[in-house]
Amino acid sequence: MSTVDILFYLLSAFAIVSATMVLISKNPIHSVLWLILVFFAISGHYILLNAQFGTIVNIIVYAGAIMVLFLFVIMLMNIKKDAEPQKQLLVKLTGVVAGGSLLTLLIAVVKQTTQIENKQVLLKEGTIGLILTLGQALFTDYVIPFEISSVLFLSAMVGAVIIGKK
Amino acid sequence: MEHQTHITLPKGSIEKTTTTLNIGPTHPATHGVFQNIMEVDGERVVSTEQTVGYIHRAFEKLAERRPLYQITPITDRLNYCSSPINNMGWHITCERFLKLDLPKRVDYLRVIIMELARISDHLICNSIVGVDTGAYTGFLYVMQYRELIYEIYEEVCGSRLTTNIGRIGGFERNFTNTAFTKLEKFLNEYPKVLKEFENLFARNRIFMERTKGTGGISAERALNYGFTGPNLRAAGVDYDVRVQQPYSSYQDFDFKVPVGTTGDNYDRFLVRNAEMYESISIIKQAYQKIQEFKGTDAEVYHADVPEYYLPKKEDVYTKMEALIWHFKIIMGEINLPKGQIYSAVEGGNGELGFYLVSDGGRTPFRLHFRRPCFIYYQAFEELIKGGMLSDAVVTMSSLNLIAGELDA
Amino acid sequence: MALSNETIQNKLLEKFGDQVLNFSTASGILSFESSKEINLKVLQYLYEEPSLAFTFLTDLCGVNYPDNLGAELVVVYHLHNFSENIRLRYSVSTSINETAVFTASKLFESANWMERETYDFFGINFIGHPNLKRILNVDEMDYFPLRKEYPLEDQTRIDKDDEMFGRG
Amino acid sequence: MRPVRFNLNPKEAEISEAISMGKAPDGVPGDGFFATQLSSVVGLARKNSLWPLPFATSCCGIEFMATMASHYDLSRFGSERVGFSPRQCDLLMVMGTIAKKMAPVLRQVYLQMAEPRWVIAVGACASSGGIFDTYSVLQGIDQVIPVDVYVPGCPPRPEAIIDGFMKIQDLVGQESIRRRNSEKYRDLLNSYGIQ
Amino acid sequence: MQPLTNKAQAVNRAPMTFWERLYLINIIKGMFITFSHMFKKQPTTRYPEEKRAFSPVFRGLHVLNRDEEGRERCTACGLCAVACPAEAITMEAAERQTGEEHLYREEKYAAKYEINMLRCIFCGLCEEACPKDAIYLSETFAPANYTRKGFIYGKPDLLIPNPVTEASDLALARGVEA
Amino acid sequence: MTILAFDWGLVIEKLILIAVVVFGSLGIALYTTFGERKVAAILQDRPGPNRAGPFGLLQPLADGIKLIMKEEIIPTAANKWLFILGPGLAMTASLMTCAVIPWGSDIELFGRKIALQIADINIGILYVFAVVSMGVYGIMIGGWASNNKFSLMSSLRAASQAISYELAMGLALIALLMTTESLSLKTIVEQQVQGSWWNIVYQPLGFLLFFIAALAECNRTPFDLPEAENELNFGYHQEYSSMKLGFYLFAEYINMIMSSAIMASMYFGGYDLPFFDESTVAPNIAAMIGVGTLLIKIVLFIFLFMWIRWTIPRFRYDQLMNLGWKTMIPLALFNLLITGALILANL
Amino acid sequence: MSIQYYIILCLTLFSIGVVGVLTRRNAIIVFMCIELMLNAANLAFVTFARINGNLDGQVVAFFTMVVAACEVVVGLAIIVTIYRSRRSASVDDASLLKL
Repeated sequence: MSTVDILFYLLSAFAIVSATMVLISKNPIHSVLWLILVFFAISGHYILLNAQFGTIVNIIVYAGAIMVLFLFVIMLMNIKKDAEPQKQLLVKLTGVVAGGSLLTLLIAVVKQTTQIENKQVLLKEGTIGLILTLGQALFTDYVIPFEISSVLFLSAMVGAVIIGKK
Repeated sequence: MEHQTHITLPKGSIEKTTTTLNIGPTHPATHGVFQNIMEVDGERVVSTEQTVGYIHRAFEKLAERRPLYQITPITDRLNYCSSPINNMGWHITCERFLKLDLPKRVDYLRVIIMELARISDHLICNSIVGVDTGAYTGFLYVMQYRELIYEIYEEVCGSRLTTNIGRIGGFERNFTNTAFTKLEKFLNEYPKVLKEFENLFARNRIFMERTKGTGGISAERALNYGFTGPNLRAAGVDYDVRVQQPYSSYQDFDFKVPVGTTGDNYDRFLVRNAEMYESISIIKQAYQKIQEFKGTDAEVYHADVPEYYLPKKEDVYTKMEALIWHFKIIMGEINLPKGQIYSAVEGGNGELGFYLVSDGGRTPFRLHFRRPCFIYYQAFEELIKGGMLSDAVVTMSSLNLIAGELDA
Repeated sequence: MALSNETIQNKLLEKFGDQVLNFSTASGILSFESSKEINLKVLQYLYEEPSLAFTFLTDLCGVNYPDNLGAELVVVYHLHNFSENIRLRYSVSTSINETAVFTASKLFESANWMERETYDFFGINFIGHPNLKRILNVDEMDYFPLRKEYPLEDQTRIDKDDEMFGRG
Repeated sequence: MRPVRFNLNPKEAEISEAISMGKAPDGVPGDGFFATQLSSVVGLARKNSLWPLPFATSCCGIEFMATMASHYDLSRFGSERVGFSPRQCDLLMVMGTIAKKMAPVLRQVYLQMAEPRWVIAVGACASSGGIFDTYSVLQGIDQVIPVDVYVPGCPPRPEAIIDGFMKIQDLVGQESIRRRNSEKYRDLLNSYGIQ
Repeated sequence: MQPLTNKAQAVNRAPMTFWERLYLINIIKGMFITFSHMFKKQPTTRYPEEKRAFSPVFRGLHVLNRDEEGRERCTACGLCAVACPAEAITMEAAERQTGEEHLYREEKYAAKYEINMLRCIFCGLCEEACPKDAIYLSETFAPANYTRKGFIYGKPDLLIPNPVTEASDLALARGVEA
Repeated sequence: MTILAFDWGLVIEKLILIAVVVFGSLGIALYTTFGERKVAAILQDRPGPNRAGPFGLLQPLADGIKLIMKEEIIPTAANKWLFILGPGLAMTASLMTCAVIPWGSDIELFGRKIALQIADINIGILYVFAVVSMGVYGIMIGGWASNNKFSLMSSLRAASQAISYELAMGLALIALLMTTESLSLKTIVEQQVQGSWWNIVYQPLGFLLFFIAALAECNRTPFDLPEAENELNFGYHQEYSSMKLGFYLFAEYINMIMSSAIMASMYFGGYDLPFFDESTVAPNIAAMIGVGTLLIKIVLFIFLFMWIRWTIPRFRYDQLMNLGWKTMIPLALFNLLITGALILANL
Repeated sequence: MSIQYYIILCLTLFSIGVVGVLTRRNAIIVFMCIELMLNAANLAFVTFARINGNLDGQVVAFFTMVVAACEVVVGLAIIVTIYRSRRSASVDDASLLKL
């Protein structure tokens, strides 16, 4: 196994374990912290995929801003460990079974697709993740979606303020 | 000062939206010791309940067991930032009660001491407002000059803070030349430093925004709450005991009574600042008047009242009559006249009143102190309601709450 | 119109007749008494009558005269008229067994704590007070320390004679 | 006129009498060279970094301000970081009258402090009640918490406060790092009902 | 409310000017003030090394006076104990025996004279109360101690040096350079 | 796939560099605490700590040893793991920034060309932002885990303050990045070394905004609301004792050092010593002079931080928010527009 | 490294998110699980971008983040509003669709 393989497995295991912990933590604050770890693992994957800008934006936006917001809201509400009423065991079990079935189904589908079967992911090479190229793509080919998304941002901000003012 | 609380619950909700915050008794903002149990909604103060009495020392009961001269050390510990005013206030009460007349020079010396005390009181309060808004340095600049005031006290009475200065009928000893030299030094240097202190704060936008419009009270409410002193003057009422009921020859001096308009923290800060300048001018006038006394007049430092003022030590050692008076005074064997008196002076915090009831015994039958702090602290809730937590802290310090005086 | 002690006395006598009594002037302050039932009426009259306008309650305190049987406890009000610059002392007395006196805290906000203090020290029960409980002493205290019958010193103190205090 | 200016016999403080000196009991072999060296280095460090918690209730608190201020400057001893959080402080400076109402609070603050902790009672009121021998005043804080150094005076001059502070420094410098575990110290705390 | 006196003077509460609104000007002004203090002489008394002289009337530790022949002046009249608001002075009187005239000046003397410095508030009333020129306060402040019993000052701690036998100490106590 | 074929020399070199930088920063932080106390003292007419060692120089060591030897208290009501995690996170986040700071120009040692920068990544300044945005977790988690109302309020203050001022900081910086056209700190510094002016000349308003935002991000006066000792009683680290407290205190000073280093690099030419021709001396000496220059710039900035702290009062919470959202961000946008317009006009 | 592994990883994370949405009642945790799902999708996009050698996938991921940020802002505002009136962050309590 090459270093990259090892890193891949490590990060993946890390991501999956953390994601599971998000699910089973009783304390919402713990969930938030585990989720931050998931994001870090995914950012690690981005590095392996040579998407540097993706990595850093993922950390700044998700870990640095969105999760702070989550943490802030949880602290603001001061939700205690046992405040959340637990769903019945049966409901939980159904949920897990449904999720598991979905996973099995999807994996089966992926296994059957032949198009991607032997495609290798080229790692740590090329220039496609660099800010230069990404910026050029964003501001030429994707300039309209980019502008639309900024409008979306603005409207979300206004919306949040209006909801919050109520 | 109507602030809206920003969370409104729908009608019928029984949920509590506020947090209970316990400020004190050892919280740094309370300086002395009182407790504020605040209901805060986020950072906004919804209500507060003050608990006092954490250093209640039973002064009034203690005073019933002490002859008059032994009460002076107790009054030291009322408002310990300006103990000489308390000492003098007590002596003036006794003198009024015993109908003693004092020579002018004693009055002027007292004025000097009292105004120095007022400066030291105000400068602590104002610099603590600075500290509570987060700027510590200005505090240390003016504190250096409080030290100079203390040196003057020390020169006169031998102690710094709890001065026990003066006696019924005058001073225990004449002012030395060193004391006057130090006074001159103070008068020369302090205005500059005060100006510097003012420059650090008064027109700084951060400070202005922190203090303007916070902790305000209208003149009517202030009167109803029994405010006096700088806090009342900040609300726009020019009530000053020194002007209304002059004691210790205050009528001989020319000074202004600074008043504010809104009674907020900024006004209180400015009024105290302006009063310090006025005090300096009073001291200068008094010092000038003292220098006009010549010959034996310049040596007078007490009234000639053998019943109440201790005879000279040399006489005690040698003369029988003096020794008898000495014994009588010290043993507290002189019966007081029957009657009662209320007498007030302008303390650092406002009208400091002494209500003395005598049944003809050797000690006061009842002595009640009108402690300005105690009376206006109850307005605290009204002052800070709807404001932010930070405002409450600044308001607390700008009211100049002295725990010793508050709890007595 | 300068307000003088005589004017005040006359006005009060006019209004309340012989219910107000014992007028005297000591050190320039007019003092008088009344029965405790009308204390609020007197205070309100002094407050609201425009020519008197004693709108400032300087001080409120209690005094204990153990020898005055039936009137052991006295509540003393010091009032002040700022614009005329004149002070007034007014007192009501009550028996130590029946200590109810009407509260002045509706008229003067400042009376609130002063009455609590008086209750704390003398056990005078101010009727209608919004929050009459001990203020300076601990809530558990079971006596009223400033009454003359109680000692000054700490009774629970064990080391009074201890040589630690230099009296050994 | 005074006959003399100075009293030549101010009482010397005997450090061996300090209540919380945690000496190793006799018969127990010494700590060995290394531990002794460590102990002295730690003592040296601690004594130069005593962060005070000013439990200032009245007049003495004002003199403490003067001690902190430019004229006397307690920071020279490395202790200008006054904290009001008991967790962070090493030295509880009780300054001023402690009324009976306040005593439980004081005790609570003491309990919240992290070891090693020292207590200095500044002024007559805190040390012995001073002139306030009344029903509401605690006659000396050593009724509720152990006190290491008493500073007399009402209030003590800044010099006297610094003098008391240096006494504490001497004490801290000589105390073993095992202070907390020493028998004597545990007995002392037990006598105050502190486990 | 109408003014009560003709001495009222409103404080300067002008609204912020444009420049003051910018924060910076006044902040920089303030920073220059603090900066100028870097070059000021520090008023600090570095206490254990430097000592500030107290005033001649400073109220510190007590002393008990002797007369020129070295006899104790105190006659145990108890006035100081009465005058003491803190009740810190304890004394026991004793009759002077024959042969003790060189020790005590009066017929009565204090066999035991203790001051509890921990209780003492240094108000100076004892000095004032003394009719026999016996007790004085000194310029020495009371030192701190580890134990309470370190504050009980007995006669040996309080008496000034005997001018006959300990003249050099007396000079020291008088502050005269030896 | 040549990843396994490491350049082992590079690894060792970087490890040594990391060690030097980390321990160097810790040492500087240690002495910054001392510096803070001395500066405060001198500004306030007093001598400051001077009794531990000569001139008090051993003071920080004394503090350090004392903190280590102090009892660890974890309040019973606290969340144990998070309580420990908080200071650790704060410390890590503040130390991570130093990875991208160019401490000097390249030196040659043992025949190798060694860059005095741990990692010259092409998104350097974004990395700094990512790390800075992590820094607030330390405070938030620690404050929340203490289970103390004051700490909680402090955490909330810290969180909202950090988010608001990060925005202004980023916007102020984007204007600079538009002129430099690079995100790499090394490139930005090199541009200033080679160019005639430092970036402060082109971006005075941007620098001012960045500086104010940096004050806020470091929780320094006038933005020290999270630990406002008179209101919240030291806020988030109120319940901490011993070395965990030390970590929080350290983190604050390391943050200060790092933001000073970044400001020096971005706006004040980094290791560039003006009016000095590097080619006149040996490259290694020139690099060392560069390191010294940067350190001096950092010290000056730290002094500025302290000077401000000991002069002015602090804001109130709502005023802080107003300043951030209603003044700083519009100004930063305005600066951005002006810069953009100028760049367009020049072209 | 085969692409299948990446896709399986994405699917696993996605499914964990799904399970979370189905089983948890706390609206904030549900929200976080949705974020997890979005991130899993992002990872897939970036991976595909990598295989195809163009930037489209990364751009989509970028836009996803924008949308996610908007969603969080509005969503949290709604949760806080509901919490204020109901004192509960449970999704079941919000089923009445009124405040």
